[in-house]
Amino acid sequence: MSAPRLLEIAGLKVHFKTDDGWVRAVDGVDIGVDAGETLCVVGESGCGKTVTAKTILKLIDMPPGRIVAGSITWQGRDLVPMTGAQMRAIRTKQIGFIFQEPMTSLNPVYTVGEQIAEAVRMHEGLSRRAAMDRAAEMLSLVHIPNAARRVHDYPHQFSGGMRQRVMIAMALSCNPKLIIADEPTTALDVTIQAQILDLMNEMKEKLGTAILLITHAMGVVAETAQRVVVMYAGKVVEEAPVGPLFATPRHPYTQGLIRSIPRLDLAATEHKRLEAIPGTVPSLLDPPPGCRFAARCRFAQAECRSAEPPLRELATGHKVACHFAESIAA
Amino acid sequence: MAGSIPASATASPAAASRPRVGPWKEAWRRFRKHRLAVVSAVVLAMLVLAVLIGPLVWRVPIDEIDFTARLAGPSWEHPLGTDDLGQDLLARMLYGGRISLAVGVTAMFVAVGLGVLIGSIAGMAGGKLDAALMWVTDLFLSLPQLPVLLLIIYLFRDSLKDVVGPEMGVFILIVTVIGLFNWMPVARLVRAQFFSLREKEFVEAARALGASRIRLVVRHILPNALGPVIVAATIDVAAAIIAESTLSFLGLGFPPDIPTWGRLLFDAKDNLDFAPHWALFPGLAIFLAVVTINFVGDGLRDALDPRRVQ
Amino acid sequence: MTEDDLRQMIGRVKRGTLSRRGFVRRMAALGLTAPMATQLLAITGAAPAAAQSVPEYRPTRAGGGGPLRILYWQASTLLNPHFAVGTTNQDASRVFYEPLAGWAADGTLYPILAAEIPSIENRGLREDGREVTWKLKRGVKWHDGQDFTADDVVFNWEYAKNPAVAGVSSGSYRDVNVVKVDDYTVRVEFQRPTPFWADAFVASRGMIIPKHLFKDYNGANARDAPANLRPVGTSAFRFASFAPGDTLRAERNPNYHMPNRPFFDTLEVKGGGDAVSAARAVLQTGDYDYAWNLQVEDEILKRLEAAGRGRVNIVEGGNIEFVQLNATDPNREVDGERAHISTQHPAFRDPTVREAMSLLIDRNALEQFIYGRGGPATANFLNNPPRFRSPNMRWEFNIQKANEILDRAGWARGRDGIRAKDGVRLRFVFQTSVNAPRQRTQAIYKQAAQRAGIDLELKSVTASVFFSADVANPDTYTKFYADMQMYTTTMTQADPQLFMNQYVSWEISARANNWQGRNIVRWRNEEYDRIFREAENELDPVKRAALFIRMNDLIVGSNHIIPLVRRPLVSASLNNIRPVLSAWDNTFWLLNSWYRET
Amino acid sequence: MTQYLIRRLLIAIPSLLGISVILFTVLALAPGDPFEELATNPAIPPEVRQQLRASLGMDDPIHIRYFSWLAAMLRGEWGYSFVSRIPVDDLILQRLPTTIAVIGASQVLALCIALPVGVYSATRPYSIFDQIANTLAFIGFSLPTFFTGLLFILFFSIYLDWLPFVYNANINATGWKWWWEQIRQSIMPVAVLGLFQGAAWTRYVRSAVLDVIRLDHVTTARAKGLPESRITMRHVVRNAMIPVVTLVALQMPAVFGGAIVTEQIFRVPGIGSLLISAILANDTPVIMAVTFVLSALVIFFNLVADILYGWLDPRISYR
Repeated sequence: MSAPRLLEIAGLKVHFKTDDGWVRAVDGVDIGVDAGETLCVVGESGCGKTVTAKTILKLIDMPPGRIVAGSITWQGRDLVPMTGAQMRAIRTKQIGFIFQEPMTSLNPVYTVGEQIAEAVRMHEGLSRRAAMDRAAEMLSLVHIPNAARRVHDYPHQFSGGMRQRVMIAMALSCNPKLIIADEPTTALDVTIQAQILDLMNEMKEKLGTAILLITHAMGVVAETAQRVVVMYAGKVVEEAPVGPLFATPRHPYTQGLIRSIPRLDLAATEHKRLEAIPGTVPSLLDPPPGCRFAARCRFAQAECRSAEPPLRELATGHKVACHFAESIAA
Repeated sequence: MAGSIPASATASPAAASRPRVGPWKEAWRRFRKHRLAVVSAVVLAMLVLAVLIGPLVWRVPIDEIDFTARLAGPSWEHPLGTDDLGQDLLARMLYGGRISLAVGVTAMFVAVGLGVLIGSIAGMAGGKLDAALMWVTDLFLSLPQLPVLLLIIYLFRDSLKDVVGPEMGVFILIVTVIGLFNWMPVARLVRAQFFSLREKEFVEAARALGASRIRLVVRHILPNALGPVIVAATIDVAAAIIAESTLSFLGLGFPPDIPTWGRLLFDAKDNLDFAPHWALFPGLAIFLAVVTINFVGDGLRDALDPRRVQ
Repeated sequence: MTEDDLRQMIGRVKRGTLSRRGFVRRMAALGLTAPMATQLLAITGAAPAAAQSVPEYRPTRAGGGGPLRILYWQASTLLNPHFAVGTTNQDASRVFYEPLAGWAADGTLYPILAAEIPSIENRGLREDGREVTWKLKRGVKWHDGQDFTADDVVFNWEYAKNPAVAGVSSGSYRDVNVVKVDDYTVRVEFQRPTPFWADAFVASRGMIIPKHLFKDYNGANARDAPANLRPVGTSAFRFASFAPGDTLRAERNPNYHMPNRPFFDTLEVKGGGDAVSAARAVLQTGDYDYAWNLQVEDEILKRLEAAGRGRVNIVEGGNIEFVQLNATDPNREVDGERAHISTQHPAFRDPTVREAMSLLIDRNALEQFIYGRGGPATANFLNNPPRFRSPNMRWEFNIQKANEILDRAGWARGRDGIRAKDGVRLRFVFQTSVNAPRQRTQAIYKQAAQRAGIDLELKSVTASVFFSADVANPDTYTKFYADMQMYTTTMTQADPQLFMNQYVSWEISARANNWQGRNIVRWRNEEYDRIFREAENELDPVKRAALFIRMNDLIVGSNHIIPLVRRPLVSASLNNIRPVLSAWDNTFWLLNSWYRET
Repeated sequence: MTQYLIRRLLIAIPSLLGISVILFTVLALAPGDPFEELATNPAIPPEVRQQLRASLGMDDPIHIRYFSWLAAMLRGEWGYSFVSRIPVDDLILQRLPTTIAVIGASQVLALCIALPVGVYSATRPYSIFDQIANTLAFIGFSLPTFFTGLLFILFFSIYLDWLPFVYNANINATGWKWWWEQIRQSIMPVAVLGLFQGAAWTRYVRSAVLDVIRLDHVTTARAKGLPESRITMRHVVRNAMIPVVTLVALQMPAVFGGAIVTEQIFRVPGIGSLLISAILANDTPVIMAVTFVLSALVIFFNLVADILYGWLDPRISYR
């Protein structure tokens, strides 16, 4: 890889102390994001995707959380050892964050304009008036009607979808290079989801912002991603451009995911029951040795249960963490 | 867009790694973690035990006047010393403690009972009834406790005395009055809980399932309102014990020969600088009872309030 | 001591062969009180009391004494002497108003606004005791500069006796007639020979208020007079400020009518709190110079005195703490009235039971462990003035004897240990007001009674409820809806006439007189009634003293009244304060002569 | 908004009337007599007391007495105290400054303790500071005020002899000497009440802040790169203040009512001790006036609490 990537997470391990011991939520994750790219991280809930995302901006509570190992290099600088002050200069200024729950992510006692202006004034030192104008601009940018007036409204005067637009406006307010969106559409109903995803793509085109999208919906992945990373039980099991991932999924777990998507086109003709992946996610308290998907993998061999499969690059940009990836047919 | 991945539909038997933990076991586990609450629970238990068993073990009569042993400090013969009539303080503390604690707990039940009743009615009914009940609450908030107490004692003491005897008669009177003046905060609390819980989805869901109003209140809303009510209850016990001692401060409480902790403290306050033991022990007893009850309350609230995060 | 011995001694005083003090001391030994003895001398023409009856006033000039700070645990609420209900309000009024004369501690009359004390010699006093003529001091000014004349004195008489004013001092002025002789002389005429003539215009009920400020308020609007809260008097201190229920402040009266007085520049009387903290504020921390009426266990006072900053003053008086055994039955209702006069107490009608009750109270323990110097034990109801104190009464504490007489009288012990006879159980309700020493006394009495097979149920009632006159309230002491009760009755005059009317039959408290009667124990005795009437007109002091002694023996002998301890006035003052105190008058009766020893 | 206000005030009137009726009947039935000392003094003829009670209309039937009181009240005359014949409003106004000074100062002290300690310990849950603060808070409001009052007097006034324990309403010094004396004599009552109240409020503030600190919008604020102190003040505390402010507002009438026990121990001539002496003497006009003002304040501050709540939390609208 020539120029240093925008964001390079290498060997990241994040563990949480609970009454029953250390939960190894993220156990050695490598993810890279290039400028202007939309990377999707997909996986079941509890696979560590949200923890990874939040750890980038250190938004997780430490304690009980703790970064055990690994580095998060942002434009050549490692964020992990950074002090609070250094981290603050990056939050929203360089990396924006969109949360999952728009209903509760805005402070009910301040107007939306004030909340956006707060970030702008913090990072760009604008006067109160200029910051409010910027906030109004951002609101109109995210297609909120008569933004100049609504900038003075309170969060409870907006619908769920509108509030997510405000969150997006807030995240983009300082023209960041990367936006991390943690399941931005999960709390919204389907029609609004599409609008939000279109809006984010539009923003990407206009501002050239890279997007790291965390989701568990393969549909969202197909719709927006350029590259995809599949995570399972705290580890990355497959990474590939979106096309090859859907066409030729190498890892049995990815294959299972893709097969379990209800196919509208086939539903009318084949009447097949939906396929589900048997078994449940292993406990992250004391994860089994070897491949963590072994217990649920149809192709699991003895070796899978003993040696941990490394992430191997089978084709350009297409990596898989499975001993027998080559031999498994699509 | 496309369907999202359901968490695996079939839960296999191996999944339940942890033993099925009932809500009460869970509550006990969390309560155990609140160290001070556990310590307090033990101390409280010892206090209650001492007060109940004590008089059987320590057989010195409570009103044995012995002028030779006046205002004696703690000694083997009188572990907690004596008062100005030479009466043994340990015996009086044990006997009086039984009444003080009983007053505290019973008054709390009266207050909490009334409070929950009025609070839930106001909470559920709303509208006119709610306004009327809140007016009654305001009324009691502004009524001075003493004249009402004077009136009630004066009106009912003789009739009660014939029925249940002087000591029990006054006990019922005092508990009723203290209870009558401490239910308002609980009522307000429960009403506020009801207003917020009423809109919650799980209540509407229960209503959708055809739950009757009473069932809704008892099964669904009340348990959730339990946390703050318990805390209020513990504060009420403390307030009741202190109120009883304030009443003896004014000579309105129990007859003079019933040595409740409040009465002992009131009698001892003039000799504080010469016979500090006489005032310190009842004062400490009241403090110990009140602080342990409060800690236990705090522990209970943490244990029973699901939203409470470690 | 016969009548002629007495006359012979008076003669020697006249001839100067026996000093006045010697005569008074002999009279005291005989049982004649100091006040009465001096009155005796006055009637028979011996010279009036000289000024030595009060301690010597050393300061040589008025003022310069700085502040005098006094503490009352009961705050004064009113500054009009004629409405001053309790001693607190009387004392507060006495700071500003003065009577014609006051009672010194040794019972002698001390002239204040009067030029001299009336006596037979200076023709102030008529032989038949039906007239007294007061000569007033000249040149006395009210605080606002007006002259003090006989008109003021006569006005006070009209004001006090006016029923519309409903003044508390009306009792002393109702049946006398006051005539103005000239601007500085006033004559008081009695309907009948009055042995105790020094009542009107004397001491706490004799304070003179200015006519020019009260003449428009001599009626139903008496209570709205502005001067009630901003007094203008003749005393040594002028009004500065008054926060009722809290603090009263006064400053020195520069043109006061007595030389070199007062010593102090300002006076502050603070009220509120309780007796023990008042004692502490003087004896322990020295924040205040004088603390009033310390009804506190002597044990505590002794220990506070140990700090060495101040000392306790004990002044003998007539107040007595005693127990009453109800002569009527409080538990039976006769046409709606309990303790009705027609009923008899089922247990107390048996004299043995009464005698047992008197044997079961350990007065010695009360004096030694509860009241101390503030409560010397006594067997008599009437203890002061000394001449009226009966020598015949004895008290005894003997549980064993009580058990014996009860057994002999057939009061057998039931299974529960309580004695009973013909269905009557010796189980009594014993009530008193809320007050630490009294609660201790109840505890002591209960334990002793238990040992004799008698069960006492103790009851304590808040003072304002116990001493209330509210007709609807069952707990008042005048209703006496209990078997036994205990309280202190006060004797404000140096004469027992009014004090002993508590046991005459026409004063029995009943529904008819709204329970206002003073005979609360409902005890009737023809002989007592007869000799009480006799004493009212008996001029001869010796005979009158004997009558009162007989009355005391009758009531105490019946054991319906069990005197416990005398209650002298107890107060505390800093070591360098020289107060002038008297039990027969207000605390501030001679405030002008208080000073600080520098 | 104003329409809501008018409606609330209109509701207040009947409730005030209702309270006064009930209160008056309670007082009329309760025992006790303002002329207690009159009874014990033998020298005073009984008919004087009869006359006095009649002149003050104390023997008339209750409802007549109530309506005459109400009529006088509406005319602005609050009547005279039976005991001291002083106009009741003078009595109250005279004691108001002391009560507000001492009890008010203790409430301010309580807030100065509760807010910083509560917020600081909530932002560092289960830290050493938090545990110490929490335990001290528990101890603070478990100690009955009259016990701590006695201990303070014993320790500071008697053993160390630093502070006077008799409260003097009108000190005759001037300038700072006056202030110094005023402070010296109020330290103990203010401390006793302030610590007790402060302990109770610290716990309340801590739990209010704890409830807010875990909300999503706080993480949003952190994601905006705001410094921790700014997040705590603008986002956490600002929201947590809503329940706390309403609690403080509801507590205000207690400031007027005074702390009866503390005033008795330190002899502070406040409204509390006036009420006590009036109650024990059954001095109806004084009790009615004080409790009437008290209940008016209770209702007034309920309204203030609701308005504050609405002003602080935009989600509340006034219909």
